[in-house]
Amino acid sequence: MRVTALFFALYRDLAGAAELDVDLEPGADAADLVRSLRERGGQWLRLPPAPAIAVNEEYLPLSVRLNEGDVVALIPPLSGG
Amino acid sequence: MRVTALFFALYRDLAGAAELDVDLEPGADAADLVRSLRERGGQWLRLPPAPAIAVNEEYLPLSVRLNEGDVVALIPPLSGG
Amino acid sequence: MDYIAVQAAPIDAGMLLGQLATAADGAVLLFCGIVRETNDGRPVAGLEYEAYAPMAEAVLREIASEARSRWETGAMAVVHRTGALDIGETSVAIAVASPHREAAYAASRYIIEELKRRVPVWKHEHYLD
Amino acid sequence: MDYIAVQAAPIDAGMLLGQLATAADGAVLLFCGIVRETNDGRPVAGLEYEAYAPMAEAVLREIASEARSRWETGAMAVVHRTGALDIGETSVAIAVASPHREAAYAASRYIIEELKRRVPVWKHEHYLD
Repeated sequence: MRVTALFFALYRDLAGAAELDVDLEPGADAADLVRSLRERGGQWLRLPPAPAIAVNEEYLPLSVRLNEGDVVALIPPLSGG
Repeated sequence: MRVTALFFALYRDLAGAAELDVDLEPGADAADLVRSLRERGGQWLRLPPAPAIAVNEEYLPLSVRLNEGDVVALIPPLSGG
Repeated sequence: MDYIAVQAAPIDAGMLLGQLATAADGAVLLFCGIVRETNDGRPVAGLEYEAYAPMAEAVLREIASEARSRWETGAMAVVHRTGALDIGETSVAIAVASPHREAAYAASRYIIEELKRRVPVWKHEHYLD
Repeated sequence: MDYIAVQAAPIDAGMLLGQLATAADGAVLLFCGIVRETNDGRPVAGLEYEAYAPMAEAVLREIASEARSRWETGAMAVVHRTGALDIGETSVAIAVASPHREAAYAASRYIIEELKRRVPVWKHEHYLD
């Protein structure tokens, strides 16, 4: 299945892109997505192993099961206000 | 000696005036001023025996000694804001 | 440094706000007290504020100084209306600039509570019933 | 009922303020966060805010609802800037109308603290040194 990963702020800098489509095994969870990104090596290893994530604009734990077409945002430490 | 008493809000209503010059014995304190006003009887008896007062725009206790020319405001319960 | 006024003219809160902050400030907090349509459950037609104006300004200035001595604040503005006000009009505005929001909230709250406790102003309500 | 926006356009705080209160409200509190000339002691030239805008608006809407469920509030407005801001510009404005000032202060403070904790917005500072 395919999901879309979104990158912001320092995660976008290390990803070199604001978004990326990623193919995962059916039944994968958000932790699997992060693992598959880090396995690309290089800059990707600077991605924390357990970043905050939002699936379809809602904060969820890394254990959430993903579905085809989900939009998964990787959320760096916030600094709004 | 002569002092000026100022009346606001409900005290002005019962005094029927916004200010009044009052003659007091030398050495009188603010409590003496209030007593002399209440001794006028009638509406004046509605003045509380121990109202808050300000002398020359500063809150002071009723025991403060007054001087010739002092302006003594009798301060009803506040309701600003 | 502080702008203090007890005035019959309408309060222009947006103006207060715009003039307050300097480059050192990270927060501005503006409190506006507004004439409500009810008071203690009774319908209000309008009201009038009476002030012992020179003393009211002196006490407001004192309260602002106290706030500054307790919290790190920049410029402050406190304005109280007098005379007849309609429902919806601003009776009091308190604007506080500060490097930090915690100080702005604390100082603003201190000023409105002390104002109600100490500033010689009286409200006369006109009720509809 | 609530006005929520994450926008590149400058924030007109006076406008927010004027449109908020109804005849039931006795208080309006407006918080403005402002770009300071220093951050952690370093001189700032300016900064940029980046937002995950649709989610940021959804979370702000949720925070406003939470505030309303805890305190008696009227209308609320929360606006966050994105893009490049100069020193002195408003990065965030939170306006809360309420029948009572206690609720306005509590809700306003809740919203700014939760915003900083939960709303997906990132600040990029440009330093002079």
